[in-house]
Amino acid sequence: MTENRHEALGLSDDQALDIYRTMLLARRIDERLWLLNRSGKIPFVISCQGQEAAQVGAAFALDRDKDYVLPYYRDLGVVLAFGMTPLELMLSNFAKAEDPNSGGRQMPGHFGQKKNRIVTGSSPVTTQVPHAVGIALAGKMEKKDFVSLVTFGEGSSNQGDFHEGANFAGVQKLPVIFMVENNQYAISMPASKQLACEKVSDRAIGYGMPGITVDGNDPLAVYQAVKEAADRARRGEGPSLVETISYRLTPHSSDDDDRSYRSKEEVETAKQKDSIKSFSTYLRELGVLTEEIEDKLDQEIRKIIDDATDYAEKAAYADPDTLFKHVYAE
Amino acid sequence: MTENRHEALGLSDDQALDIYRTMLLARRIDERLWLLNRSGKIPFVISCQGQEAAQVGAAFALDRDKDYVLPYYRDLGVVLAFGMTPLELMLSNFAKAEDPNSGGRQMPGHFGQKKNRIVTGSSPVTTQVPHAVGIALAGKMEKKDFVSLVTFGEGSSNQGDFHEGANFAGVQKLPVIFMVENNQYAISMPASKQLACEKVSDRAIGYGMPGITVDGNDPLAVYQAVKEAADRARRGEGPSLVETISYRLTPHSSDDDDRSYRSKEEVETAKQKDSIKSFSTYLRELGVLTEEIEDKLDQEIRKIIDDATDYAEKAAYADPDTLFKHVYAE
Amino acid sequence: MPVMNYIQAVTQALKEEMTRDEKVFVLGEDVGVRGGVFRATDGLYEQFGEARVLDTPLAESAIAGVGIGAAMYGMRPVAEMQFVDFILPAVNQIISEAAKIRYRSNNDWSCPITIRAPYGGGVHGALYHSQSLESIFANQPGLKIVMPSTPYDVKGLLKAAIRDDDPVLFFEHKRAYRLIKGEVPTEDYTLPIGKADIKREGSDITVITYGLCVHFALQAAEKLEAEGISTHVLDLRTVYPLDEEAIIEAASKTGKVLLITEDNKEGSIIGQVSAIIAENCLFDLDAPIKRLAGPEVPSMPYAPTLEKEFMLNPDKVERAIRELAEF
Amino acid sequence: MPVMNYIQAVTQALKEEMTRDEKVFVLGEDVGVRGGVFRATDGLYEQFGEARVLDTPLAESAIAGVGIGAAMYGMRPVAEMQFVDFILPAVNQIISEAAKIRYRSNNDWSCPITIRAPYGGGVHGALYHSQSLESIFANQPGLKIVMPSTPYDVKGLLKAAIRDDDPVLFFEHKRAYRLIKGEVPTEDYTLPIGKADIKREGSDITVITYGLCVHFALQAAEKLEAEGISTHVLDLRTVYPLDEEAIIEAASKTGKVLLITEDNKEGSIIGQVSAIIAENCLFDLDAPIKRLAGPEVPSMPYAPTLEKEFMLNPDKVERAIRELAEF
Ligand SMILES: Cc1ncc(C[n+]2csc(CCOP(=O)(O)OP(=O)(O)O)c2C)c(N)n1
Ligand SMILES: Cc1ncc(C[n+]2csc(CCOP(=O)(O)OP(=O)(O)O)c2C)c(N)n1
Ligand SMILES: [Mg+2]
Ligand SMILES: [Mg+2]
Repeated sequence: MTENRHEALGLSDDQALDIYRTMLLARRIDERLWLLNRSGKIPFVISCQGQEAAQVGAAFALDRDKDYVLPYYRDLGVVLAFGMTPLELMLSNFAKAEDPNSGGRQMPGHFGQKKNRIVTGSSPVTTQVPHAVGIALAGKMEKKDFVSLVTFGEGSSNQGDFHEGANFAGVQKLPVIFMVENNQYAISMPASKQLACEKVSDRAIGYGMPGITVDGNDPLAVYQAVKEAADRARRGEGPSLVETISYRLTPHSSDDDDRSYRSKEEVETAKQKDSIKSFSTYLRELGVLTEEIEDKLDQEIRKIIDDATDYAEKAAYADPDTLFKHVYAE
Repeated sequence: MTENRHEALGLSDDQALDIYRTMLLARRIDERLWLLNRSGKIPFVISCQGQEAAQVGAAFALDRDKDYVLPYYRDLGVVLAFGMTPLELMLSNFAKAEDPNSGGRQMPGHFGQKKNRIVTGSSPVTTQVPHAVGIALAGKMEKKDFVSLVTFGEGSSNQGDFHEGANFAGVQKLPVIFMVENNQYAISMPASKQLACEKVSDRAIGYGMPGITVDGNDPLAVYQAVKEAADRARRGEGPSLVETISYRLTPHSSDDDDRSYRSKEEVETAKQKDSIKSFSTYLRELGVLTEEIEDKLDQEIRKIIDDATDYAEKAAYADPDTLFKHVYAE
Repeated sequence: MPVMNYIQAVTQALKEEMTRDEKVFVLGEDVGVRGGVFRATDGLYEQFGEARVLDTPLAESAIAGVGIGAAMYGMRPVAEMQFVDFILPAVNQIISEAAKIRYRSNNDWSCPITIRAPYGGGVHGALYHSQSLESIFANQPGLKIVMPSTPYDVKGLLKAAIRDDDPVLFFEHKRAYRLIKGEVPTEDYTLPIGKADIKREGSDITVITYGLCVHFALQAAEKLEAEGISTHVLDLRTVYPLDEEAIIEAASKTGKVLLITEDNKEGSIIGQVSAIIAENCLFDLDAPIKRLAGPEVPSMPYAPTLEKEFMLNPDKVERAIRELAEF
Repeated sequence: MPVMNYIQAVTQALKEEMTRDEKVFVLGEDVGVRGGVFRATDGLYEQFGEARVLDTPLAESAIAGVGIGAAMYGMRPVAEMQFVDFILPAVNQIISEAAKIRYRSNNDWSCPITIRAPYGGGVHGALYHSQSLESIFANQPGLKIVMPSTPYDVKGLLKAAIRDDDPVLFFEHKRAYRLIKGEVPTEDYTLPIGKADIKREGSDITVITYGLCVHFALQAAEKLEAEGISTHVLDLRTVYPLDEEAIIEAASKTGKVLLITEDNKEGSIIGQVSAIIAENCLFDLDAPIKRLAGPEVPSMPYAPTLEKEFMLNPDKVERAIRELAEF
């Protein structure tokens, strides 16, 4: 019999189902984006596919009314969980004026929404790491008890900003969670050409913080690791490094052709471990999810996405005159 | 009875004495520089005092006819061992035209001398780390069997360039030795405010290389660690991280007043472990060093330094017209 | 002569130089197996092997810094920054190190590295895949910055950069990669770094520019010819240090000067060009020195309306030339 | 009004702002217990405690980046770079992040950080403790760069920088720290960022400059007064974005313009100033726009002969003004 793991973690059936729903929503939005791209309606997609479990598991382990997240471009699952709506995401993908992330100024995947404490991000990787540390520092100075979660790829963990930010947080014992979403590729480069360490979490000791590597296809394992890290952080015990292992199921982006550097078989094998399937199976085995619920979910999600797409497609682009706005405070 | 440790390492009595002589020479030059500074003859000093054992022990563990060193500003002991003469060092300190490091263009401590494979360095800390990796890469490409040794302070190990360089070397398994001269301060900041890790060598695992921490006041311990690292490197097994623990016996530089951030007692306590004394004692106990040899050494060194100082003081500054030279190849 | 596009000229130059000199090697993110995200290094991995076409970890300061180390040793590294926007983590290595190695060592050491990077907009790249960042480096003696406009210049200048004994930044307009085609000799040739090139002779208006804007200027000139406005087009090619002589000559020739850059105006290369003219041939001028540039906003947005508003194009150039002609 | 030196004005501005607003805090290397290597933060640690006067690890990208994060949250960090030369590892954080946060988020987020750094030569600092690096940042909309010349301006502008809702780079001339003294009101005041200031009225020659060179110009002007040459001195104070109006007015006033910077010439701030003049008031000019600057070498050497040759001084300025007067 399947063990009820979510209960052991203090998660109700509803919460577990909510995790699943958010993962599925992220996946379906992402799939729709590819369709829109391939039919010429949006110029660019960068995917979360394969990392939904890690993203949603992590986000649910936080206090979504209080904590800060500094997501990277794949973190559709994180921002959905933190309150960005599918419509807002579609507006961003269509680069429309109403996009709350940037008003259509940034590429999709460059998240930011102050009201949900989703901190604005850029393209150069890993710059968000010290920002997360600065936000945690500010929280500590103001005696708040929020934590900040910052995510990035395993390739990006080789940037100087990771090292400098992690060390700063370690010295100051700040409430930050560094989460490496190790999807085993940085564009064309397999992790073995990026990293000489066995695990990215091996780097934690160098910053005086605990490091842990968990299965990124298991939202509950990620939930648990991030929950523990958040608890530590709130207790004033400092930062943690969490590494989630999964696989990038799509090419790097819609501009990439991954057949030049990895085999179809490899991708197919990885798909066997798809968290959407495995978590669905888990929930079904426990009776939390049923055929009926799944159907309803599918319909509901399809409608949400259809509506969002329709609206976003028809929405207006920013007026050319707005180009000159918001360089400085007005 | 004192155990003969140098013999066990394959070092003859003469070699052991040579290590001592080089350490002593470095110390005496450094002391002279302070006198010259305090009497207004040279504008700036930055010291090796307290790190001579680590520097000379490391240099002697290399092949000084073949290997490359990328020293940092305190590495008087390294460059002496690699063939820079006391006269050349004095010329640099007086900023005279004949200074082989820079023709008087750079501050003292900015070493560089191509014929001795001492790679030119700058002031921004840690930039030399990736250079050492690049030199090792070039050697590997050309199927040479030299290694490169790069040194830097523990404070500097927090710069991104350390992380990026070390990881690059780890992935490519390059023959580089990263040596952190941990003197427990970065200007006014004690190591505890710089580092959250217990040892800087804890960072090695994050780059897939061995890391070791040794007593930086013991030239033989450092010799052994660096020798092993060099052997590994030459066998194609990749880089190593060596941390040497000692204490900065002087203020950060002649511009610093260390009484504002550490106690006299702390400095006095550290002086008890001065490697010049302890290695002298060791060699005397073994009969390798005698009163007579020590006296001769003292005289010899004093004369060398006197002569170098005289010459350097009288030597010419670079002609103002040379300011415009060597911006590009001519 | 075969016709090829701009990026093919990059690849050919690399291939020829790697064949000619064993010390030449390529390093960067995804440059090996993948052949580069724009495919500038296409085929090099297959031909020269992974030791000389090095896929590096994602760390630009190391890419520059490791390259600098290898160059100091005596190699001829060609480092690729995937987008010029991502050169910024390597600024310290480039300005503190590469630019100053010869000078600070009093000529004992040198640093013959080439750093290539695609720059420029008009490709839906948004803020961080569209920038022109040359002016960040254009105040650093010791560096040279080459920004070619045609496949012919690309091949000749990239080969010259690789053979240069000092560090060269080589910025390629990514919109030009597949848009701009031209004749490129199959044989070996180099072009002089530091020399501007007259891309069109004319007598009424002098346009001085570089990169993709050279083509905008040529297209506008073509159209204006019909109206009887004769435009002289000087392509800077090397934007640092500037070719003062050629600038002075071109400005004096017509007395009416339009300077163009895709970068935003203040602090851009063309400000320097203007200062040279204002200092050296003020009394030859018949009109104020005009500048046409991107707007003063941080970078080019993603939305097509905004990108279009930002980018220069032949029409905007044509208008500016006509205005100046009518002055 | 009390007389104090330039660095005391820095300290006083910091102290007053930290007292006024709890969100203001200081971070950097050795700024705490040590009070800064130049002692700019002297006494702050004692007064405000280590939480608000933060000694950071030796890592400039983190100092900037952590500051930026805190600023996005709503704090008012004042980050110190120990020397402007060491700001280079932080260029990516400053240009990719601080400068673009408001714009890229369409005004949702902002980044009110101040980054202070001592710059400039004449202190035996050699290549890496003497540079003027402002022009690296002077092409980045979203940033402001302030470089004051007097203690009065230091206090008023540093307070304005800290209260500014956008990132401000605040560069202090390290030779001025103890050399330049002046009256500074004890009360609270700010000066407008973006506004140049006439430091001396004159009618024959206009000198436009900033930082320590303002004093060289004033000294030279004083001497030349006796010879009947009347010099107008405009202090830019904010070098990015430039105060175009004030520049145009000052240049038009005399028709003979000398631009001065301690930086090397090509690519420096004064090139932009020249371009503004050449574009806007060409026909008011009676002489070419002259530039006086450091030589085109990577940085200032250590040897006194070489440092002297590099540095500007009142004599060199005087000669240049006289030459222009005689034109
Ligand atoms: C500083 C910088 N260099 C290069 C790039 C181009 N780039 C975008 S994503 C990427 C790979 C990132 O790999 P990883 O960190 O593993 O994240 P993943 O895409 O695999 O999720 C690269 C090289 C960039 N965005 N920023
Ligand atoms: C990038 C950079 N930032 C700041 C400085 C100023 N600085 C010079 S030495 C130093 C402390 C270095 O400490 P550590 O690395 O421990 O070496 P140590 O001086 O103790 O030998 C600092 C902050 C510098 N040279 N480079
Ligand atoms: Mg990855
Ligand atoms: Mg130290």
